[in-house]
Amino acid sequence: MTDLLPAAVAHELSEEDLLRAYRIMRTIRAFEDRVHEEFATGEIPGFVHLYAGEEASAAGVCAHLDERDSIASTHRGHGHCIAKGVDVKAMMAEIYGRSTGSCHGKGGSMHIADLSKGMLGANGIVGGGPPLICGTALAAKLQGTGGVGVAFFGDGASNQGTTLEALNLASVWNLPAIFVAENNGYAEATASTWSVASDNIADRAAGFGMPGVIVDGFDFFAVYEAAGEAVARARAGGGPTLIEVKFTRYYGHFEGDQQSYRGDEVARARETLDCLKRFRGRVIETGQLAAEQLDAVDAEVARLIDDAVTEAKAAPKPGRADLETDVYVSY
Amino acid sequence: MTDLLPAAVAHELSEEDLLRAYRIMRTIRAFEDRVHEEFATGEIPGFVHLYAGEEASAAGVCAHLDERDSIASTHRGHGHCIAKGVDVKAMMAEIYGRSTGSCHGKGGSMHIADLSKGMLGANGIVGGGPPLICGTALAAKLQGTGGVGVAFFGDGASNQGTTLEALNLASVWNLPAIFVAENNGYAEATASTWSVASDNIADRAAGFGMPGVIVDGFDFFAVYEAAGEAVARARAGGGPTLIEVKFTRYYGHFEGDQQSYRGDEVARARETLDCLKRFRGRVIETGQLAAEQLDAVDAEVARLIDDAVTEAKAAPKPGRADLETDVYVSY
Amino acid sequence: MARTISYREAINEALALEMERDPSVIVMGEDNAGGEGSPGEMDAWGGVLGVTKGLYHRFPGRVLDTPISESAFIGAAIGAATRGLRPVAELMFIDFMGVCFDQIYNQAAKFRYMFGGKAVTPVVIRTMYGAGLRAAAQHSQALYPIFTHIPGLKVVVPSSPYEAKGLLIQSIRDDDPVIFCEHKAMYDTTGDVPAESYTIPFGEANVARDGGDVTIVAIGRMVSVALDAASQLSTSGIECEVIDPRTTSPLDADTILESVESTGRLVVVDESTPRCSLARDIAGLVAQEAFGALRAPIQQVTAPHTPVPFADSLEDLYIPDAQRVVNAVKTATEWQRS
Amino acid sequence: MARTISYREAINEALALEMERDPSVIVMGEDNAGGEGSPGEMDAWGGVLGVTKGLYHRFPGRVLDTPISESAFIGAAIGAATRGLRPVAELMFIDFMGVCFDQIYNQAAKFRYMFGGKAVTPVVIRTMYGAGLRAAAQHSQALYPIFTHIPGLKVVVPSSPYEAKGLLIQSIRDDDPVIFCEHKAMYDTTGDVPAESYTIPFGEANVARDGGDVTIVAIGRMVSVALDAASQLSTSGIECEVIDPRTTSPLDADTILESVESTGRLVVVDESTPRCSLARDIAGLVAQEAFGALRAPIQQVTAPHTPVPFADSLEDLYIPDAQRVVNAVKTATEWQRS
Ligand SMILES: Cc1ncc(C[n+]2csc(CCOP(=O)(O)OP(=O)(O)O)c2C)c(N)n1
Ligand SMILES: Cc1ncc(C[n+]2csc(CCOP(=O)(O)OP(=O)(O)O)c2C)c(N)n1
Ligand SMILES: [Mg+2]
Ligand SMILES: [Mg+2]
Repeated sequence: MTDLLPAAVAHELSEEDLLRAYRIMRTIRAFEDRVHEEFATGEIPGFVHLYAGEEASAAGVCAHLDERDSIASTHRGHGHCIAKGVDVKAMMAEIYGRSTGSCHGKGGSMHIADLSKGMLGANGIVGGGPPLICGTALAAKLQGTGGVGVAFFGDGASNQGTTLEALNLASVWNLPAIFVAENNGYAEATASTWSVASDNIADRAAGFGMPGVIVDGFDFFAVYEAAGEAVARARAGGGPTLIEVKFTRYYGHFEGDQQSYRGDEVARARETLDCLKRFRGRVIETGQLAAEQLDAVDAEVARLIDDAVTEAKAAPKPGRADLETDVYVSY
Repeated sequence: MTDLLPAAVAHELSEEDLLRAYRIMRTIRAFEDRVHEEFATGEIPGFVHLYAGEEASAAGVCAHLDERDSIASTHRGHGHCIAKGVDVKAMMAEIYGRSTGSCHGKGGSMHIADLSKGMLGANGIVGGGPPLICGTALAAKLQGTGGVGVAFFGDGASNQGTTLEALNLASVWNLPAIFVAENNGYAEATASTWSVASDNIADRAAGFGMPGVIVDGFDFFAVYEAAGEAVARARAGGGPTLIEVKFTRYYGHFEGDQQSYRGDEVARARETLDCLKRFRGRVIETGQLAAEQLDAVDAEVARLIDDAVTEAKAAPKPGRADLETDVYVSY
Repeated sequence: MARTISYREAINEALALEMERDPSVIVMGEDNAGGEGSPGEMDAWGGVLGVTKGLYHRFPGRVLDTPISESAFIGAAIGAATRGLRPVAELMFIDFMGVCFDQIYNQAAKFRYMFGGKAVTPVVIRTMYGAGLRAAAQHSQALYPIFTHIPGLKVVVPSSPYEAKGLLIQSIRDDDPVIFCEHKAMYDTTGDVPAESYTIPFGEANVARDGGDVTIVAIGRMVSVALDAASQLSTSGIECEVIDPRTTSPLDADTILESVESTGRLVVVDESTPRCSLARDIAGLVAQEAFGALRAPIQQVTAPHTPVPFADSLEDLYIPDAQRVVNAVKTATEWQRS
Repeated sequence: MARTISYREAINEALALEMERDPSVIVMGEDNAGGEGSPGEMDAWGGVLGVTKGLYHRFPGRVLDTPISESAFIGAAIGAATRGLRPVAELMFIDFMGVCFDQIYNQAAKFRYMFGGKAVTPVVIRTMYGAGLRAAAQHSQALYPIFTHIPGLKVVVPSSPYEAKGLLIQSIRDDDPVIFCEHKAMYDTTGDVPAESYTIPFGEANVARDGGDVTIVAIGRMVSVALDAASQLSTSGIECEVIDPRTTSPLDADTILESVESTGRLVVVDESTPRCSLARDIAGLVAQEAFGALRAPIQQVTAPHTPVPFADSLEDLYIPDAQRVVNAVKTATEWQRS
């Protein structure tokens, strides 16, 4: 298990790659900030878990994926969906429970999915995704597509038996799978330093016969580099990898969480560690992108999110005719 | 995780301790050999998993336990029962499904238990025991009895999520628990070298924040020494330990197994590694016990097993009046 | 002396009273206190919906937070129960039973029988069930029929703050494993609850309303739905007897059968999906045991055979409501042998 | 061309035929081959009771053994099914569902609905159920009522070698998640089975015996028990119609209701424990949908509300037998309105 990686890979990325990565992170941030505001107005139903602050993980990992590849997400799934290319307007409509949503309003925030994009869904069950990814990775292996499966899961999920079993199975079957442990410091109100008995989640990799890596989750390039190695190894038949991504979530566990269990880490993170700020600083400093280009992305994304919310609110809700459909293919 | 321990502890044990340890191992061996013979006659119903060859594990660990302590066993539970002091005649009667059995014939080989002895039962569910032991260890801790809980489980069970969760919980709660991974090389017809992705099960300990130890399971003294350290640490509030005991089972997975998946390891083990042979050799060599003393134990145990079988066969079976009792304390 | 308190407060009070009374009672679950290892305050949550709030500071060392390892900590509660403690473990949402069910039905539920009557396992598993909070398919299920199916378990489904307090105290004192199902949409429901400690025995239904025309058996939150329907029907001259079994296992068959003997008509209202549900269970029981008294088909009002939808527009259609109960009662009263 | 083969052989043949036909079909489970990593031979077991024997060598790379990690490999089968494979995963004993149920009912069963109809998950979970082998409380349960309760699952319970082959081929070709329940005491039961490939549609009951006096609905192994009872009763002039639903979800309600319309009497025979069982489910259905035709109480013959006992003397009393069915039928025919 290696230590925090240096992120010296910015140069590897083309201008286009960099702009795409930035656009994805900005879109996630803008989406989540807006959902946070809208939720406060009482217009969004149910439980909503926001990904703001963690953008570099979804963006850095998914930058290596294509249509052969699949991902499984968590209850905190908006960022993974956006990074894997799920339509942002359909996502917003889904969160509002509209029939124009990704799941026709039947799933909501915790179940947004787009299988056509290889996005197997946000998941309301902690630890629900890793076993599924053993299966998508197995399919890719048997079909010889060269595809990989990526399971995103949290520090809390790293204590769920389903996750631990999946790590072992992926090694035993030598699957092209990547396990991304998003350690944002908390599972609800419980610190990962308390609930994870080892110093790092990555320390568990050795017990399941795979490499374990730790990366700075606020640094897109660090995540990008570690994920690149893992994906390349998986595609080459080298088996699974466990990547622990360390960072902090900016909002509460879910919308409405008073967060009295927290210290001031969010303020500090937003100020000094923020993945978008660091990305901007880095690429401008290296001269790979100009501030104007990035500002243009910001403006474009802001319009997209505005439109998404406006259209979602205007969209129809599913009705009685939809209640009992979509349970089976045939029954 | 330390390496195979030397077994230089014979001298620590009194003559009485040594005789007790030998008697337990001999009783287990004689019990299992006899059940093997009787099963072949077709008189014993159901699935029966024999512990022969593994005696040093149950005996070496339980030598450190008393009435404050509890153990959880597996489907291969006869040895753990005997080592924890469950009545041998009641056990035999249970295996025959008689009302004089430990469980009045309602449980059978896979569910022999004696809670009054702190024996929480053989368990038909692989990985069923470790979570329960977190609970008995928690009770001992909160009640301040100084007691410990010991979970015996197999190499196959080390891949079951329930087992892995229990390891983490025991560390997080700093429980007086000992996890004894009995690695007999196989889970049914599957080799542990294939199903356990790490080199050793003990390698998993670090990922759950506890010490991991590997011992030669054919050497009573090696098991005794490792268990002694773990039990002492647990009683002193030092938390859990994972002990991997390596050896081979002498019979098939269950009675009736043709074992075409195996090599000749059993013949070699019986010849050169057998725990009873080595124990005898060691204590006679050190002069701590005389051959006559050990032979006397053998003879005594042989009579006990004969009587147990005779009495079991003669005992009545439970009847209609027993079918619907013992489901609830009150209903 | 009764005061008006919420279902949440009634449950919290029951836990506090039993922890006061019996040092062997402990509470455990994910964030039942909240804040372990965190820089901020402890007891930050008191459970995801605040049900266990305050117990952590009141009962030092007896409220245990857990990792997200339901098999391990539910199993731990069960193991501890065999060694003299009376743990109350929280399975946050009943929907999560799928990651820990083995410990509940193969271990706790079967110990006593498998071990020939020698085990006593006084564990309580508190868990949230039910639809209505737009929590979607994996956080809104009823699932109590699955627990009711298992011999060795007792299953409690309190329909009001009064029932919640008395039944939870009984659950904690009971020597068998108990699954205590709290409806998540009822935590803010208020009602009169005595301040002192009291128990409600298992297997004794509550006749929530008297009436001679139709018997309505309703489970958990459906009791209030049935009572709404009954008062609407009363204005049109149909008097319903509303029976709340309070525990689905054991089930008070006698009270149900006696009522049907006098009314001749039965409607069962159950929030769970229909197949192998409580509705089917009770209808099947009555069709064998009180057939002679039945004068109309047994009407069953349940959720549809679908997962719980997210959209409010769909979830409102999914949950049985008073109108559907009214229609079922009318179908029963208007039915004619053709 | 039909030959007489065993239930075990029929299942093995169905798997082989579909693996021949469709390269996307794979098989996985604990020791479905047996011998991984071992010094001896591969395919040493072919499943704990030999059901998958031979497939490993015939279909290289398509029979996967697994660690004892049911959540991981059942989940893997489900994940693979969403990506174009048609996995047949073996949950060795249905009793083990408790360690992997979440993947089955919260994942596979709900994908299609939660994702707005966009998921297709053609996974088959083969599993052994039932009492009779002295396997005791954790290896002898029926439990299919629990799966039947879950929307999104299809549940198959074959009663003979013929049904086993045709229903398993249908299960593998079906695009929804299927729980295929094999009775472990029937593997050596033989019957006539066509050599060629054929399917039996879901939701279509088989009328195993015609008769006008009483309708008997029996599940899985209970079909043969019901047929025994029916032939005994026939000698005393009572003719029973024996219905085998073949799939409990979907359930062929029409065939059951039509039969009851003509006989007016129903006996349900179900090996599971009684609460929220298939017996209660079918009785409850009929009490609502065919009440007008019923001329006697619906008799339900099930196991008692207890775990499965080990002792042969007790297990033989536990399992419903022909005598109990005969008594139930007589109770139904002799019943008089008092
Ligand atoms: C099996 C299961 N147990 C508990 C929960 C309730 N729950 C939802 S999110 C959560 C915390 C998850 O923490 P983590 O895995 O670190 O993810 P994060 O929320 O930090 O992104 C819990 C306990 C659940 N959804 N599923
Ligand atoms: C949850 C569960 N899965 C599968 C089984 C079937 N089974 C019984 S014993 C066994 C092998 C166990 O291997 P191991 O843990 O190494 O113990 P050993 O038999 O070698 O003592 C299996 C797969 C079970 N009883 N429970
Ligand atoms: Mg977290
Ligand atoms: Mg083993």
